[in-house]
Amino acid sequence: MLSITLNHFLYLASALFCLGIFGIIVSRNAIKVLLSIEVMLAGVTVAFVAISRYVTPDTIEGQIITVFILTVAAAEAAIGLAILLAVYRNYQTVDMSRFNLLKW
Amino acid sequence: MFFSFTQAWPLWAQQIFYAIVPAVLVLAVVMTSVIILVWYERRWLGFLQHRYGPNRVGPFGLLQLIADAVKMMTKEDIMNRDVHKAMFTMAPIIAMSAAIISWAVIPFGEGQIISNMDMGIFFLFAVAGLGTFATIIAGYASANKWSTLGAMRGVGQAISYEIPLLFSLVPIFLMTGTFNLQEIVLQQQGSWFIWYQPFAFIIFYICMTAEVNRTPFDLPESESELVSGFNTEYSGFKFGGFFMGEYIASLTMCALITLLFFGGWYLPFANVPAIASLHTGMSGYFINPIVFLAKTYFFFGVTVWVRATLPRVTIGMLLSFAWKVLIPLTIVNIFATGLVLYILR
Amino acid sequence: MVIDGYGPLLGMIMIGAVLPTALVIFAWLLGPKFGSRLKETTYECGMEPTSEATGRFHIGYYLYALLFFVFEIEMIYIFPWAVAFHDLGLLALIEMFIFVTILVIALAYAWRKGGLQWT
Amino acid sequence: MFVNPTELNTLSITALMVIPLIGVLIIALQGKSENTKAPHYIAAATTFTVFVLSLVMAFNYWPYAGGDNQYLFRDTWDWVPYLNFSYDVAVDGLSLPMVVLTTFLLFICSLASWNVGDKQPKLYFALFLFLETALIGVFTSVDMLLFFIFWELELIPMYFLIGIWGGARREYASTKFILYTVLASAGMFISLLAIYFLAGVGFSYESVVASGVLRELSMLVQVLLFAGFFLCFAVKLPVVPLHTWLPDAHVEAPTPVSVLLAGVLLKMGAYGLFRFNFGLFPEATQYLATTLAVLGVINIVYGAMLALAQTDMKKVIAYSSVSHMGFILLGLASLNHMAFNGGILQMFAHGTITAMMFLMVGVIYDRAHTREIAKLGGLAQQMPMASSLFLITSFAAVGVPGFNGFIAEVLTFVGAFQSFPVLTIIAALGIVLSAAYMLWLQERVFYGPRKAVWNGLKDMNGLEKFNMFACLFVVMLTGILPFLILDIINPATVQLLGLLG
Amino acid sequence: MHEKDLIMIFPELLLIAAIFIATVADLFIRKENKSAVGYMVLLGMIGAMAALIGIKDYSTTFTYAGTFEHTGYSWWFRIMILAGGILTIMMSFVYAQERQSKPGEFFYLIAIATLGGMVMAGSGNMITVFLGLEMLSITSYVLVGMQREKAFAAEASFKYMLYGAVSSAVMLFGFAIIFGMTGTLDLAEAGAQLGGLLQGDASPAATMAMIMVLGGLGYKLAVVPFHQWCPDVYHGASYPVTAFLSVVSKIAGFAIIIRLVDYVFMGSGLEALAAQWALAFAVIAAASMILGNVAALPQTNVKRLLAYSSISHGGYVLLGIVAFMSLREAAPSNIAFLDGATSAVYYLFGYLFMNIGAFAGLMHFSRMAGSSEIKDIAGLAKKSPAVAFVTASCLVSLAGLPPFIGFLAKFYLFGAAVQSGYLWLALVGLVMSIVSLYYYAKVIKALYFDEQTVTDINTTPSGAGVTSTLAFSFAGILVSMFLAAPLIEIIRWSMERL
Repeated sequence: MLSITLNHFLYLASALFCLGIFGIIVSRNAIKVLLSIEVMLAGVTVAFVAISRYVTPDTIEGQIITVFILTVAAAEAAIGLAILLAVYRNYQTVDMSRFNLLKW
Repeated sequence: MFFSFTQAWPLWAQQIFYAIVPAVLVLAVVMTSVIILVWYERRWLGFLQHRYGPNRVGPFGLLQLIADAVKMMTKEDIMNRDVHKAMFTMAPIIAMSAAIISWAVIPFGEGQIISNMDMGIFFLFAVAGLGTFATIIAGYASANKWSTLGAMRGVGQAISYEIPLLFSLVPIFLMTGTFNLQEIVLQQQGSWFIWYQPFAFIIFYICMTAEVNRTPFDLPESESELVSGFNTEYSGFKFGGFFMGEYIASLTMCALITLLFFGGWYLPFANVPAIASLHTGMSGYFINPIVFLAKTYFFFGVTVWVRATLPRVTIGMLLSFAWKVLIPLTIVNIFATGLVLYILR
Repeated sequence: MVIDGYGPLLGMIMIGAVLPTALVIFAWLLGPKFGSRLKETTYECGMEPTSEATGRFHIGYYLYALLFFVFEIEMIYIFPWAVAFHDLGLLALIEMFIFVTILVIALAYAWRKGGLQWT
Repeated sequence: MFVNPTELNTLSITALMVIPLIGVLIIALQGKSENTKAPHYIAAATTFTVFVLSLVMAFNYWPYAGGDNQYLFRDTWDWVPYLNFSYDVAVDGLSLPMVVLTTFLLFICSLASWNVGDKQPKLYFALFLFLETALIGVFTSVDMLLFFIFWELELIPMYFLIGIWGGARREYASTKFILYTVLASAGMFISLLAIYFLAGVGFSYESVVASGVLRELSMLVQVLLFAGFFLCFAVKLPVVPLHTWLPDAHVEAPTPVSVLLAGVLLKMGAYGLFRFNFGLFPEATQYLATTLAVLGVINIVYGAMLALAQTDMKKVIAYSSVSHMGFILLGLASLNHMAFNGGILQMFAHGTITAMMFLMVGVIYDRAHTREIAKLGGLAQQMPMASSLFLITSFAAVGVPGFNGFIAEVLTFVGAFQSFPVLTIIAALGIVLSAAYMLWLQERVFYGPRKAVWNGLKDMNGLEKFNMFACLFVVMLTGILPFLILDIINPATVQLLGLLG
Repeated sequence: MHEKDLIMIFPELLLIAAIFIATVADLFIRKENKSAVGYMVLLGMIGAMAALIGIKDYSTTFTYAGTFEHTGYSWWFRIMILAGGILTIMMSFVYAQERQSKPGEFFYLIAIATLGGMVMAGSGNMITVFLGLEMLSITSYVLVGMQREKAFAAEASFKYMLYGAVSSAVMLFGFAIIFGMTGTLDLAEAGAQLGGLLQGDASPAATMAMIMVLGGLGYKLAVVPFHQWCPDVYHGASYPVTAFLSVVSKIAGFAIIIRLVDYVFMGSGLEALAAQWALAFAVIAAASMILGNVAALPQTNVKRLLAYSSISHGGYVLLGIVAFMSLREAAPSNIAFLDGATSAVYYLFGYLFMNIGAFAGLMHFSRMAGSSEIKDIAGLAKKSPAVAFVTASCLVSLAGLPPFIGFLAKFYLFGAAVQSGYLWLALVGLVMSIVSLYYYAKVIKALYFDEQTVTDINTTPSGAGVTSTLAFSFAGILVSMFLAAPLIEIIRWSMERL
């Protein structure tokens, strides 16, 4: 039968995480960057849940932190979008290469 | 057991059998129900409005839907040139799939359920929530401002009413201590939860109506303002997908009302041994689904009745009603229930 | 992990996904294909389409979405609490009360600041 | 009036430092009256009180000068025990003259600031009094970290005093001053850290010397540590290649600040050298004595020659300070009893004499608004009193008998001759040169044809006369009765010589 | 959990209550009276501070299933963070009234961020670390961008948000790896196992996890490889927020880092490992000090200048951590034992006051001149001498000159570094302190020496808030110098209960 081990989940988690980082690096669209951050967090979540299930089946610490990560990710996304809205009002664009008032 | 004859089969065959047969059975019931319900709605609406409704095709117009279905399947599939083709095609499929899959956790009777998972209601709402994606994808992909606006309305409405909808169920969970729908119904053998939670029921009912975009909350497709809302650009079976998805979703919600507040497959006074025995054994296999479906159809009828009675509201009224009235009420209800339960314990 | 006991569910999901797809494809095969330039224009009650489809929307949608976000996420705390309520004491009720109070304050904030006003 | 110092809790050094801070507080707390003379009076009263107290302290110290207990009037408080760092102040024979000199000059300068302080008087006098605290702290710290703290602390008011009330290039001068000093004090800081970890007895000068750990180190390490301290003190002193901040600071600073700069701040360098370098590293001192002497002679001759070439009165005096500090360095480097006494007496003498000189320059600049020697001339007829006082000052600076400079120079030269005969003869050239530039200055400024431009100049006013005569009194008193100071210094030098072997 | 255990989070509960009340009250208070919200929050914070001091010796250590701990260490860090919050609130009254469209929110968001910092300092579990961090960060994003109509603020806020979100995701992934390797989220337990893992066969994965966690926290500290956001965000944000970020965020970050270092590297048999990592920390510290100080030299904007200076101060504190890691046994008995952690925390305590004081003072002058360029605040010392005096004192203290705490704290740090064998690091620190004097002097010079350039200055007083912030800062930098012994006593007491 189909047998899935911890490693499969960790590969998935790492892949999601790296995909997120990749997205942040390559995209110039601020919304895409926000989405990429969510993808990174999704990777983290997968890792935590899988580890919780396989490594510590007796405790639910991994699931608990996952719930918190989800919550915080939601809050962060909400705030991020709100800030982006403010940025958009000032710049009329979501292209990150145009956010150049400050020097970086 | 019904399927005891499979025990002699090899394992892989059993697995495939168990994977497919219950699903097909449920699907058959659901699809048939939709066909029946569309006719039922139109006739019932006709009656309420002092007109006939469909009455030409077949006896009492019973075959009207077959005719409609044939027409839908053979219409030309038009897509305007600005649409996002993949997303445009995906939307109705998602709408229908989401509606169908949510039936995986709905019990027709004790043990008559595809997946008796502990997180039943969570699963149901998670899957049903995908329908919202269908709406927004359809609106966005259509490249039509009425569609987009309709989709925005649809989503705004769906998410606003999702909160009181879920909050209104929390007292039920407080009482039952489980998310498993079958478990919840089993606890109602003695008395239905409607007696304990009338407020929760009323709120749930209102929210449910809004959630599935039925009148008086059918703003996403309000004809006078938005042509046909998010599905303006759809034709043929792609429109049919939304149409069927919506009816299945309504049915799901009616089923939920039945399961959560009206004792599911139990007849009244099911704690009386004579009636209780009806629900067990071989007779239960037939009586349970019949009672369940009968109740569900009844509540569907109630929604049609509401549709025929009330006018459509505006979007502002709709949304502020959810946030300013329903949510505070549900929260009060939660803590009242919690406190009472704590005192009674 | 061997997937066990979820077989029927998997079947339901598969059928639920395959059936609509099949129907859409089937309808596409059955239906006639005339096509014309006029048919492919965006439908705006027979008029020539005006302006972009994805313009700006009422800010209210956005505010409601944000509020929804918050409440929907809080749901994942309230639901387990509700289910486990039988095993928990009064303290849990009070804690949840505090928790929900924060939510209510958020709602009150949005209300008072006019976030729920649809003008 | 004379009390046994061991029982003398009422007379403490801390009190000397706290009184000016109380003055600062009073100045800070008195309303918004920007233009009254209140800060002037408060500052004068405070500095006078401190001066009197320091005199009382000196008189009380005197009978016990030769006693076993070297550090008297000691205040200690375990400040940071984890670092073995304590607040530990005391006076011995070496620091007492410096303390008296400081309090005296501060008092004189607070009077001399009568006009300077009119621009933001509150800030001026607050910084001024703060400076007094820091300076007393520098001269009385037994704990080396405390010494360092006061050393750095003195920079802050000085920076502002030059930077706000200075001349045209004040920012340049003050920045140069602070950067030179801070960079150099990093050297001391590093040596301090090294001593802390090598000796491991904390920061107390006394206990480090007593532990004798430093003397067991290899000569290289000793010399390096010596160099760290020396770098810091050499900038302050100033030793010739590091002296360039001094003319700038002197020229830009207002008169009273110049007085303090030359009269007290330069002495800090010499004092530090004598106390810490010599006390902590006797071997290295002996090893490097010749080098120090050579540096001293270069200072004397180079400073004097540059003084001859200046066209600005203040610069002449600034370079004369460089020259005179060379005498001190030579005296200290000679490592014998007489030269030590001479060197320390020279510190006191130069402090008072150079104060007189800068005060005189201030008098002239106040009236003529220029310090260009070429523009001045024939002032003796307009300002006879100033002329004669300047002449007396010149004599004092040159080392005419009867003034304390004479005693100091004689002792230094006689002592130095025993150690470095050749160098001393070269250094004697400095005396000749100093006579030359002082008398030349006198001649160019006060004599010669009377210039019509300066006709309206008034002679010195009462306050200026008081300042000058007060200084002159001290100079002549210690010139005629040098034992007043030598009796106090002598035990300290004897003890240090014992340390040097 | 016991009801009794709630006492140990009583300060936090008090603060939460104050925030609730302020939030609700804010909805009904008219715009011109919004200071009342600030007073409520301030009162709550002072109450929390009193409660915190009251529970100093409260014996129970853990609550909420071990996620929140009340040890001497967390106690002291919570005090520092709360003090930072109180000072920030006090200095923001005038700012919030004049420049903020939403002054009420401004106050309680600072309180929430402070609460986040306190949770971070008290966390005994990765969950709480994460929650505290995010509570602090998310509110900070909002605070930075609160002047929405200003493009500067919005851009700074967005950049800060991106950095923060990515960093916390990276940190979480590090946590996930650690969780996978050790099977626990408890900091102490996981740390203890991680020490062994870093040496064993699994060292690459463990090292990576450690780097990810430290990197994620590093952005809070703004030490060198993670510092890019700092000048921009400081430039775009308002003065009180900048002060808050540079102090409270930093202290909260160090609260976790010091504890992590202690748990992971201080086990027996890990000397070689700790030495390796200490070297890495030392390089970061040196880079921070050098880059921060050198890059600050050419700055013309006060906030950017202080941003770079704050980067360098992060480096100084890391120097103490380096000493902490390398100094494993007490030095020769005749020397007082220079404890690296104590020196780092002592420095942080001083930094708290001197930095907030400097920001408050410069806020006052920038407000006067209507600009935060150095050339525009020139000559304003005459207009408000007392503020100028305190500002100059704080800057002098930042430069490490006596008689303020900056000197003694730096001395302590350098001493600890030398004792632990990092002579070169101490020398770098020393040289960089001298370099820093140049740019701090530049600001002082502008205030005092230069002629006033801006003609239409705003002469309305900055109010009691700024005045009392300055008074407290001045008292702080002075008292923490003169009462160093009892202070260090307390810090050592708390460090022993790490």
